[in-house]
Amino acid sequence: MKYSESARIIKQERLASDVFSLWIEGRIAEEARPGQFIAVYTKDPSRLLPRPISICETEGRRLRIVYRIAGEGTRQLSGLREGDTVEVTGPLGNGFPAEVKGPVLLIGGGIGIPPMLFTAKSRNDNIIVLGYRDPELFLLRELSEYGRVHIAVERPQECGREGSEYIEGLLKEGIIESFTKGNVLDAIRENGLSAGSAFACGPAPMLRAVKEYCGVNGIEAWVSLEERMACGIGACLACVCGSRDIDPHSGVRNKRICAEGPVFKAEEVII
Amino acid sequence: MKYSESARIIKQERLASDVFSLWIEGRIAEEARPGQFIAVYTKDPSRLLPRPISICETEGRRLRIVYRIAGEGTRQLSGLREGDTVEVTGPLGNGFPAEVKGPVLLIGGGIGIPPMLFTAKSRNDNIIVLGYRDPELFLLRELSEYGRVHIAVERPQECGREGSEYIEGLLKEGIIESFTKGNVLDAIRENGLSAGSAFACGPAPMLRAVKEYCGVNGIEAWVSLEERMACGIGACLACVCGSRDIDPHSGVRNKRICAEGPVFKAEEVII
Amino acid sequence: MKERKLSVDIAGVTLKNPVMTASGTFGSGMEYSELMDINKLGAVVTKGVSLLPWEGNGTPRVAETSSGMLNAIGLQNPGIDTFIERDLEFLYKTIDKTDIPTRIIVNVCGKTEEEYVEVVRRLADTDADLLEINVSCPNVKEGAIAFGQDPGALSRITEKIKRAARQPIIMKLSPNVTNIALMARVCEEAGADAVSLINTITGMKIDIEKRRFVLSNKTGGLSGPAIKPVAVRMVYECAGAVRIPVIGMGGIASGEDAIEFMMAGARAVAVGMMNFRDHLITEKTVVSMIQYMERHDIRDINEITGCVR
Amino acid sequence: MKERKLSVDIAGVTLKNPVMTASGTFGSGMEYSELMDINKLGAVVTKGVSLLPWEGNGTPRVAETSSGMLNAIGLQNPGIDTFIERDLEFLYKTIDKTDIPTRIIVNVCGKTEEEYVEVVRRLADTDADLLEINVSCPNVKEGAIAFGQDPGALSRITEKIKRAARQPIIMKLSPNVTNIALMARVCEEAGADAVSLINTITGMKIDIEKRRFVLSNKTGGLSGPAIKPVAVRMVYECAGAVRIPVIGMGGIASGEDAIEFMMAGARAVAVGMMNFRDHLITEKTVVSMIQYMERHDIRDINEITGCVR
Ligand SMILES: Cc1cc2nc3c(=O)[nH]c(=O)nc-3n(C[C@H](O)[C@H](O)[C@H](O)COP(=O)(O)OP(=O)(O)OC[C@H]3O[C@@H](n4cnc5c(N)ncnc54)[C@H](O)[C@@H]3O)c2cc1C
Ligand SMILES: Cc1cc2nc3c(=O)[nH]c(=O)nc-3n(C[C@H](O)[C@H](O)[C@H](O)COP(=O)(O)OP(=O)(O)OC[C@H]3O[C@@H](n4cnc5c(N)ncnc54)[C@H](O)[C@@H]3O)c2cc1C
Ligand SMILES: Cc1cc2nc3c(=O)[nH]c(=O)nc-3n(C[C@H](O)[C@H](O)[C@H](O)COP(=O)(O)O)c2cc1C
Ligand SMILES: Cc1cc2nc3c(=O)[nH]c(=O)nc-3n(C[C@H](O)[C@H](O)[C@H](O)COP(=O)(O)O)c2cc1C
Ligand code: FES
Ligand code: FES
Repeated sequence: MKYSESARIIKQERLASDVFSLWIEGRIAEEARPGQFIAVYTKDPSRLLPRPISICETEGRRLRIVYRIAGEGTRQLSGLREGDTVEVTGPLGNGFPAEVKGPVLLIGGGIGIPPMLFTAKSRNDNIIVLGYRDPELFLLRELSEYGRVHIAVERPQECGREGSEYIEGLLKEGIIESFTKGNVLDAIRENGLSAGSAFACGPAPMLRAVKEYCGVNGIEAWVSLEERMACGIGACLACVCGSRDIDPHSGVRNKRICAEGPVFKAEEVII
Repeated sequence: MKYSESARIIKQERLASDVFSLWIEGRIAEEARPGQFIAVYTKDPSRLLPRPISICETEGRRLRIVYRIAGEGTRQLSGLREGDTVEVTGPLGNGFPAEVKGPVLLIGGGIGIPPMLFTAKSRNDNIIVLGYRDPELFLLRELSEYGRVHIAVERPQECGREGSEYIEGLLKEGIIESFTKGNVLDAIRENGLSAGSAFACGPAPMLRAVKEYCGVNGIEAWVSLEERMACGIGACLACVCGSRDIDPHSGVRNKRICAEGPVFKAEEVII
Repeated sequence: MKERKLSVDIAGVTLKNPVMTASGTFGSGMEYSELMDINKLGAVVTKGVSLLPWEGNGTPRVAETSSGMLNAIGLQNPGIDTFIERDLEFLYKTIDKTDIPTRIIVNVCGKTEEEYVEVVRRLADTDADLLEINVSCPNVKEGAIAFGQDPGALSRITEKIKRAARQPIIMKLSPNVTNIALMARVCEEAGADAVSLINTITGMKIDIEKRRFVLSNKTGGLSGPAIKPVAVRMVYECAGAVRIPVIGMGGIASGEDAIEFMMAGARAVAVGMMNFRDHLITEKTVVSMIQYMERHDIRDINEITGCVR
Repeated sequence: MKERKLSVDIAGVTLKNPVMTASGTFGSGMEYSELMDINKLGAVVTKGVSLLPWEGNGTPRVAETSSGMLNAIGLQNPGIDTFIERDLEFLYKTIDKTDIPTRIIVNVCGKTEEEYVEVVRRLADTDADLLEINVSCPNVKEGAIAFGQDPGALSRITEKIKRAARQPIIMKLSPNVTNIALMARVCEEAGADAVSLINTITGMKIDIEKRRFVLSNKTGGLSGPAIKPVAVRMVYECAGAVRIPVIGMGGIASGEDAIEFMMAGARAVAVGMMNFRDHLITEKTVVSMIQYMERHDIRDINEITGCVR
């Protein structure tokens, strides 16, 4: 069941310089599964398309999203406060499969990290690999409660001397298992990580690399894709990705990310 | 000198069911004259034209407008709170003349009443006539401090028994000089009001009646006109009214309400 | 509360109310039926369907613009056979068989005259009540808009389709022309039973940071509230030029907007991209039209069609 | 900070930067000069001027629409003689006589070919640097748009004006046509020195409470951010069709928008109705274009003209 609702804002919080965490209340939360997303609408009548945002976690009737300011829509969203309302539709899409061969590598890159929290909370065989572009390690402590965490940071130099001490600290505290300068694939290789399955969310180049790595190493991989959306529910065919086979719904080699996805078996889609 | 500025809101207050009073702070106040107006812009990027609103009064760097909710723009304006900002340009237009033959009849109808407060404060020979559509007598007490006030109410029945007691009270208190069921012209006629000059602001039918009355009775009349505006400063020629003579600026029988007006000598314009 | 007549007649087919969905913004209703009741609508207009499956354009296929959007879906569709088996079947099952059921209008596209004709033929024995012929999609290279921008071609294709069609045909006009009233007249003369307008206005958006077109197709069709004034004007022009019914669309976001189109001359209206902003908007549009009728004591909605001249 | 070249060349006239005002939205600059410095602009384009004074249309002349506006001013103007004496005189006095002064572009309108020609003749000995010929105003009954929608008429009038004009001429094109690139080509072949586009798109708004047109002229011209995608597409099409410079406009609200038009092929740009929303917007547009050049290390703004194909 999907709902279109005016959700009340419970809490808005800044997690990093341009990353915010938002808790809202409504019916969507009760139906949500890890890997699904919601469509968020701005209050600005000149911006009409939805902003698709992954569900980061839920608690009863409460639902959390974590988002990066990427443009005017997310900027306006970050200005909303407790007690305000926001129009949302969801839960949308399919989510990550529940029955897969464990253990599961949960791979989140950048703003692909948030859905991994919901996913991690739903399993207990997680190996978590997180890729950050800089040392603002949002959601790290929360994720570390649900599995062993390896992190990769593209530009650790930005943290300076204090930063490297900070990472030493995380290692000593046991928050992270390993630290790699580079991307998630570097971290996976450096630590020789292996698993039964892999769930990945992040930028396209990362997903391509995960797909290839998993293919070579016999890991079943699922990836969460992104595309511009309009209806968010599978009706307009805006958000397609190429598929290996003819898709039964579309009748062509195209799948709708908002309906058949956003999570696809990596081998079935062209990333 | 005109200014385009982001003015801070000092106070927003409801005066009647759909009439609000708003105090803002900025440079415009210091230059404003009675009868001038400001252009108010909404925060909504889908609504781009200005909302022209008369200046109701000023105090140092503070400026007050009183407005009725007439559509989405004024509705949004009424939602702003102390500390918010609002984009405004002003002061615009010419204003009422200072040197005229007294005493002066100040005639305000409906939402044409607010500029009369500023005007009344600038003179001491005022005979004030206010027309209300219903017994929500906004600004009445404030105006009564600056002259003898006659009021006309179109639908006094809406006040019921308590309402008529209320009006009795105003008469007893000396807040109003007279009460007429009807419009401002009814009040002027009923009380046989006469004066050297008249300043009027209100709906077009009222202005036409004032023009005629004053013409017949040898009162020099000035009227404040309304029209849809775009630039607000005289550049686009959106806001014209017909003029008796060829206007020196336009070269045709048209005057710009935002530049040559909004206040015109009644005999010079076609209302 | 007095009886209010909301039903309208399009080429002999009665719609329970004047509100339809605009083709391509509602699929075949399947996805929306999870969120709303499609039986509340006058008609469901389905996404354009061609003879064989079409892949459509590359992504991105949509872009946001001020009070509107660009789309270049490129008429992706599974082809007429799957469409009849699955989509029409779904609609048939879902629509209540009442006195005036929600009507099914199938939007047809093609690359050649023959393709249009063949699609129309295959629809002959289906439950489609009306056919809308899309000769105005700006997002495919061949066919479509080429027919809609040339009076001669438009006349020819209208005639051929009319001959082949069992159901009444609605020609869907392109706003990307100098004189849309002329196009409506051409359709009427060639036998069209109705015209609908407007399809999207061709537009473009450039990503100045990446120095490339935002849409993979370079251009796309502009729709939404941004284009409403253009659509209202064109509906007014066409309604003044033809006797067949005009179906109006372009930026409708409320019952008030729908009334505006009807006053300009539309017999029925369609809600397009605003379905994306609010999945319940078509239902709400019907409700607020009824409220308008009550406020102004209008007994028959047809009274307002073309009342402003 | 490196030297950045912002100047552009239109038919042999150098503009200090590519930002101009769109005709009719800036008067002759007199009123704006109280709020901003017109010497910051590449050029001031004045309100359309005809031979004799024109009264224009009745009021209301403007209406707000989603992210745009409709106008039907109807080319009210005091006639060429008053214009030369007062408006050109004002501009002459106000513009700094520097190396590259802000240029004066006079927008010309008329009801007949002869009227256009006569206005252009009277401008021969004035300080006008360029003439923009408005053959695309949708708000007057005679002349204007009629010339802009018919290739034959457009060609003829362009030739005649070109013969009569001392200054280079810019033909201002109407978007209300099927094929705007064809119109640009017609102008080029007939001798135009540049084309500018787009003028407004014809639109309409109905007041459903009062059951009447909002504008006294019934229809008006739509402008503003709402139409930007259409304008960018048309600039792109024209720039691909002609060698003469293309001046782009339609909804520009920022330096980013200006850059978008230039990437689509515009040599210069004009800011129109957004002047009403922010009286300082033209100045701000220049500033943010410079910031964009710095961010992307662009040495010469001309590099980006037509860079996205
Ligand atoms: C399934 C899915 C899940 C996502 N989950 C998250 C998340 O958990 N956290 C997060 O920060 N971001 C997430 N994104 C990306 C997020 O949707 C965009 O960052 C956001 O829409 C940008 O909106 P804006 O108004 O700030 O930017 P603008 O660039 O102004 O947006 C303009 C338009 O483009 C669309 N758009 C822009 N970027 C993207 C994008 N990357 N993907 C899809 N549409 C886009 C917007 O929705 C809008 O319609 C997700 C995207 C998808 C498709
Ligand atoms: C010189 C002048 C002084 C005014 N002073 C006051 C005042 O002191 N208090 C007050 O309440 N109202 C005043 N008005 C009227 C006020 O401008 C409108 O009520 C207001 O613009 C309505 O905006 P909206 O967004 O609520 O309505 P909408 O109808 O949504 O507005 C749509 C557009 O129409 C314009 N518009 C609508 N009504 C009018 C109108 N009556 N006159 C001009 N433009 C209009 C709006 O500015 C906007 O551009 C004045 C008008 C003028 C011309
Ligand atoms: C995503 C999308 C897909 C569309 N697909 C079709 C289509 O397949 N056939 C068609 O005739 N029109 C199609 N259209 C045009 C709409 O039916 C409608 O004519 C246009 O969008 C204007 O209405 P609107 O402004 O309410 O969206 C499509 C529009 C959109 C936004
Ligand atoms: C109020 C107004 C008056 C206009 N007057 C003229 C005019 O006199 N001559 C002309 O060529 N264009 C005129 N235009 C068209 C503009 O110059 C411009 O082409 C159009 O508005 C698109 O730009 P914009 O969206 O930035 O406003 C006018 C536009 C507006 C809004
Ligand atoms: S956004 Fe419409 S199908 Fe996915
Ligand atoms: S609003 Fe532009 S001249 Fe008055």
